[in-house]
Amino acid sequence: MTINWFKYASPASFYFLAGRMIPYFSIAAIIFLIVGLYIAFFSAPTDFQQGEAYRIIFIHVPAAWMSMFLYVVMAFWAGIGLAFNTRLSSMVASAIAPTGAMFTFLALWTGAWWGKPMWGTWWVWDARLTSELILFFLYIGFMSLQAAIDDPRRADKAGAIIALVGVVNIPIIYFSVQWWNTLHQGASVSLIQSPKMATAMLSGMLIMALAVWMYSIVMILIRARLIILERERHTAWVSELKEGVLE
Amino acid sequence: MIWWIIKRDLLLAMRRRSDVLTTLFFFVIVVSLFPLGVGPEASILRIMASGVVWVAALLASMLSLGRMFSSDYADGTLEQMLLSPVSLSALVMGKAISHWLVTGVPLVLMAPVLGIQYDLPVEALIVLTLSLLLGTPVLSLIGAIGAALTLGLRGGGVLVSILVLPLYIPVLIFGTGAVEASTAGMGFGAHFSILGAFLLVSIVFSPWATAASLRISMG
Amino acid sequence: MIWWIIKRDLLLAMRRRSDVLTTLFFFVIVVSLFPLGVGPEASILRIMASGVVWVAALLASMLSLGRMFSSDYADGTLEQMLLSPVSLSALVMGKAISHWLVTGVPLVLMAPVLGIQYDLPVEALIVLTLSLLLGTPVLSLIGAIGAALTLGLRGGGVLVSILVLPLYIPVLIFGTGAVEASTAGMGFGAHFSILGAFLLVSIVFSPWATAASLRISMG
Amino acid sequence: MTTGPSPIEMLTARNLECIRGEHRLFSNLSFSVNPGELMFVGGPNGSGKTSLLRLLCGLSLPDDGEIYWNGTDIRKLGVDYRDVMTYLGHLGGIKDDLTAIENLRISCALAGCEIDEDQAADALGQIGLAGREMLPARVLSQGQRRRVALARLLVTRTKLWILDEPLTALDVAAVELIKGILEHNLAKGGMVIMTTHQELVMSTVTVHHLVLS
Amino acid sequence: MTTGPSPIEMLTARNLECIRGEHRLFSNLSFSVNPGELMFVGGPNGSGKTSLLRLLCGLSLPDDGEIYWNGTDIRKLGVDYRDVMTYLGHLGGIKDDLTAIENLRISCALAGCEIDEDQAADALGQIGLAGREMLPARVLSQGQRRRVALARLLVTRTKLWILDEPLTALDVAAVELIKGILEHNLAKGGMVIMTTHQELVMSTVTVHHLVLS
Ligand code: HEM
Ligand SMILES: Nc1ncnc2c1ncn2[C@@H]1O[C@H](COP(=O)(O)OP(=O)(O)OP(=O)(O)O)[C@@H](O)[C@H]1O
Ligand SMILES: Nc1ncnc2c1ncn2[C@@H]1O[C@H](COP(=O)(O)OP(=O)(O)OP(=O)(O)O)[C@@H](O)[C@H]1O
Ligand SMILES: [Mg+2]
Ligand SMILES: [Mg+2]
Repeated sequence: MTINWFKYASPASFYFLAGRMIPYFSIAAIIFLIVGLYIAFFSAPTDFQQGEAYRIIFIHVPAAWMSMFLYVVMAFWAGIGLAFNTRLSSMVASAIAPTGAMFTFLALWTGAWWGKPMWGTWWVWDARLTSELILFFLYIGFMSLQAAIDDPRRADKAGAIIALVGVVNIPIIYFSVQWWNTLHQGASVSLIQSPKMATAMLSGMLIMALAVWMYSIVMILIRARLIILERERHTAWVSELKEGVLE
Repeated sequence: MIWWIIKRDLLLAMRRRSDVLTTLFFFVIVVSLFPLGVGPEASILRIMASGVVWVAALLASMLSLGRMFSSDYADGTLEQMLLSPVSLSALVMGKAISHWLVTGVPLVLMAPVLGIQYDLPVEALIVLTLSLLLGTPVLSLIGAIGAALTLGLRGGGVLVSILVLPLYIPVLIFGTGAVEASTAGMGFGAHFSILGAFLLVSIVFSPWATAASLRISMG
Repeated sequence: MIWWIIKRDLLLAMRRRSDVLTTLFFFVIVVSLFPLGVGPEASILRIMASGVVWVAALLASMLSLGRMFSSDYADGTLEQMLLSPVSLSALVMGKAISHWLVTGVPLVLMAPVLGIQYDLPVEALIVLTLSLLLGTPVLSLIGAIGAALTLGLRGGGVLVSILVLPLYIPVLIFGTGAVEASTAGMGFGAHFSILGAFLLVSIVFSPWATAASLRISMG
Repeated sequence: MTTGPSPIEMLTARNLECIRGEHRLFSNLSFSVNPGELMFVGGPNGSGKTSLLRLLCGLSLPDDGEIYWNGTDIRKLGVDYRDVMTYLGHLGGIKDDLTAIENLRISCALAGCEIDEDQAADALGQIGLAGREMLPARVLSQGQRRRVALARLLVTRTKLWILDEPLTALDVAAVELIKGILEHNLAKGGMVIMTTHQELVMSTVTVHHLVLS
Repeated sequence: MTTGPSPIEMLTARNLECIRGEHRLFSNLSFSVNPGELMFVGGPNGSGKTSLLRLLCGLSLPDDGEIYWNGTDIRKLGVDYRDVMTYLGHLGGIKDDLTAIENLRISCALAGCEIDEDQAADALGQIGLAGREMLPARVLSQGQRRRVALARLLVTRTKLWILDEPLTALDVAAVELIKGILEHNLAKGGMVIMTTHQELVMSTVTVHHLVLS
């Protein structure tokens, strides 16, 4: 019986913890978003080469960063779930996937939108763009595999394997600009070198990145809560929740 | 009766929602692979575009032929179809229609989006889509014959492609031909009428040939 | 033990002699389709050659993934494999090797012949063949993971392509890259070492990941 | 050889022969089954029971001999024969991905008798699957899958039933149930031809035993 | 919880629970099987017999409870357990395209006991397939296919046999044959756990009946 208690307690306590954390992260997301957008559209100077179009960068770059970062986080939690059979981490991984796919799509879309004025075409088959597209397919693969499996335990584990195998793609995306000579911009923000861009631009981008980050956390927590409710619907605490005992 | 078959096959497809999406993704991925293999020069890509999209559609349609009868064969449903008082040709027609609805229609809808990636002009996009709309049902109908003939043979999945691809080729030639004619500023009406003729002929003959093949395979 | 599996799978393939031939025919037909879709200009064809051959090899390999475990699954052999005292990774390695022998090797042997049709110079032909020799086993090994994960899922045949194609793409890029580098007169050694590295990594990890996936799918 | 429709319906086999590979499974096999009669086809494994049943329902052709329904060769009858006959083979024709209800409704529709959701649920309930109607067949037990296939017998209006080992995987209660269903059909003037390795005692009806060897 | 290898070999299940979908098939199920003992698992269709057998052989995990072989959890034993155990499920693992001999040799090799052509032909002869050894399994009758799968029991040297409805599709003679094979294994100190819907009277050995409901 003691073992059972442990097994079921952790998603339950996470459920309530997440519920308490969501408002704070939402507020942070909104604040960062307002400040970031203000800098992006009013404070940052017009670029002398690219005109106003460059302002897409404030969405494009944070979205692209987030898309890769979320994949790594998703693979990490999925891997933990696979290795230690902790159901909560697998649920978190499943909760991350749609947000990750959304940002990948956003990066692709804003990139394409930006490409039209900059390169004169929506799309080129260059290494970074292609590998970002592969990332999108990896997210889709992860989600459709999980959707195709009815048994959640099996879905978690199968998803974990494909997520882990797909991690090889992340360095390929990141380093693609260095490995192949491409049309796409190289990394201009790096921990080792000092930044090459205007401070206002840089700070706007970083703040937008924070906003996107907070937003992701909020979305993931909300989705994780839904997944927990769905998966634990037969347990005592969920039925108590339904009857309002725990409210 | 034919509705029952269509309804059932669509139900089966919907039961795994991913099923419809996956053919589509296969199509998208194949179309996206070529530029990777060939290199990103836009001028070359534009020439290849209609060919690549058509070949990908053809492969996507062919890939899913395996599923058309094989699961019905393995679980004994096909036996029941042969013994059904309903005409086998009608049943077969139903299966071909649902195959087209599940695999062909999504491809037709997706084609313009992919064409944009290859930087095709708007008129070419429209012609490409229409040519697929006329051509993909032919693929499903012809494919049904091949799928029926190779039923129960090991390696059928690949055998079917040998049988079916030669028959697909005329469709491919006139489908891409229409797009090229329109890009070259010539009329594409002739190509469309030929595709239409293919469609009519295959609607008339394919269910009959498929039914006969099924009876032979099950004999 | 691994020999038993290889022997058995080859025996099964030989029992239907058409099986080996059909993958090959598929490959040949796909490669021959493109000039039909794209048009016969030799200069364009030469640029496309390596890409088309590689994509066709990739599709041929992928197409046959469905068969890798599904028949063993359907008739209960896979259950017996999981319960076998022999290490599952070894069994899986055996299956990947026989998959490569049946689908990969014929492609490698056929590639130079097809390359000639596309008017490739001799050096490019050799590089193309060697790149396939290094690359196709990787396709079989990675494919095994996808095939194991989608086991028993409806629409698995297409689902597997979504899972596996993104992972195939790096192999495709470096495989065609080698040919292009050699045509451009640059060294292709770097491409080959990367392909070799892919091969080593997949030999080490794929049997393990596939065995894990099989246990999950059968759980 | 056809002698025009005879007044009573009956299935007649004349001088059937079946050769598989090197083996002559049976030859000179003649029998007839009249309304209300049940025929058990017995014999050891591999003696040709399944092969005979497949001949009788028209799935394969005899190497010699003819099969008549009401005096007309079944090959000539075609659809008319398939209209009055139900065959259930080793394989159930059950789709893993469809629920029990969907499976039943579709297999009935294929057999030319459409039923609605309630009728299907009713039949499944009668055959002991109450509460499992909405489960996909994949998760059903072996015996439950078999029951889904057999449920068709409850709704079909055909006369002649050809059943290949219908009792496989069924528990004792289900065997009784099927016995009842068969008796009901026979009482209505139907005909049943079936194989089974299990004993099945049916006293109230005319029973033929055809033993292949 | 592991108590080190006990002197006698035995299979012990403690407080097993199995949940499928909304249904709790069984819970708090404990039993043990000693050398020379046979356990029949009975119960109506869908009561969880197959599910239990799959737990016992390690193909799936119980929702609660443990299974011990000689006092060690079978999950920890892994290969060592698979070395002493043979499972035959509903599906025979028979390849349509291979001959009976090839099928038998390969399934034995998979089970870790390699046999040569003569041994295989011998085993197939004993189980009543003399003359059919070289036929592809595709053309064998249902009962003959089943016999090919069961022939493994004649050559395996494992102690613990877990058999899911081994008698399906077999004729009376074959049932007797299998009975003999089981008795032989039990006499040697083996253990058998099996399900069946048919009666099988075994007087000379210790028989447990576990009935699920
Ligand atoms: C569909 C098209 C595009 C895709 C898929 C794409 C993808 C990416 C990705 C994955 C990153 C993050 C990588 C990193 O941080 O190193 C990135 C960053 C960036 N992208 Fe794009 N991009 C696209 C189009 C464009 C266009 C058209 C431009 C502008 C000409 C552009 C400019 C940038 C810049 C400036 C960065 C930030 C690089 C840095 O500072 O690290 N991108 N993009
Ligand atoms: N191509 C062939 N060559 C040799 N023998 C064949 C061939 N095809 C079928 N057979 C034999 O024909 C017989 C077919 O028997 P059938 O399936 O009708 O048996 P059955 O009476 O239904 O047996 P069971 O009780 O096992 O279901 C088998 O003995 C099989 O070995
Ligand atoms: N996902 C699920 N949801 C609901 N019920 C399920 C699910 N999976 C399995 N079941 C039920 O679990 C039971 C599985 O039974 P099992 O196959 O072990 O039966 P059995 O005793 O072997 O029966 P049989 O005699 O028919 O072979 C069935 O009653 C089935 O309906
Ligand atoms: Mg039979
Ligand atoms: Mg069972």
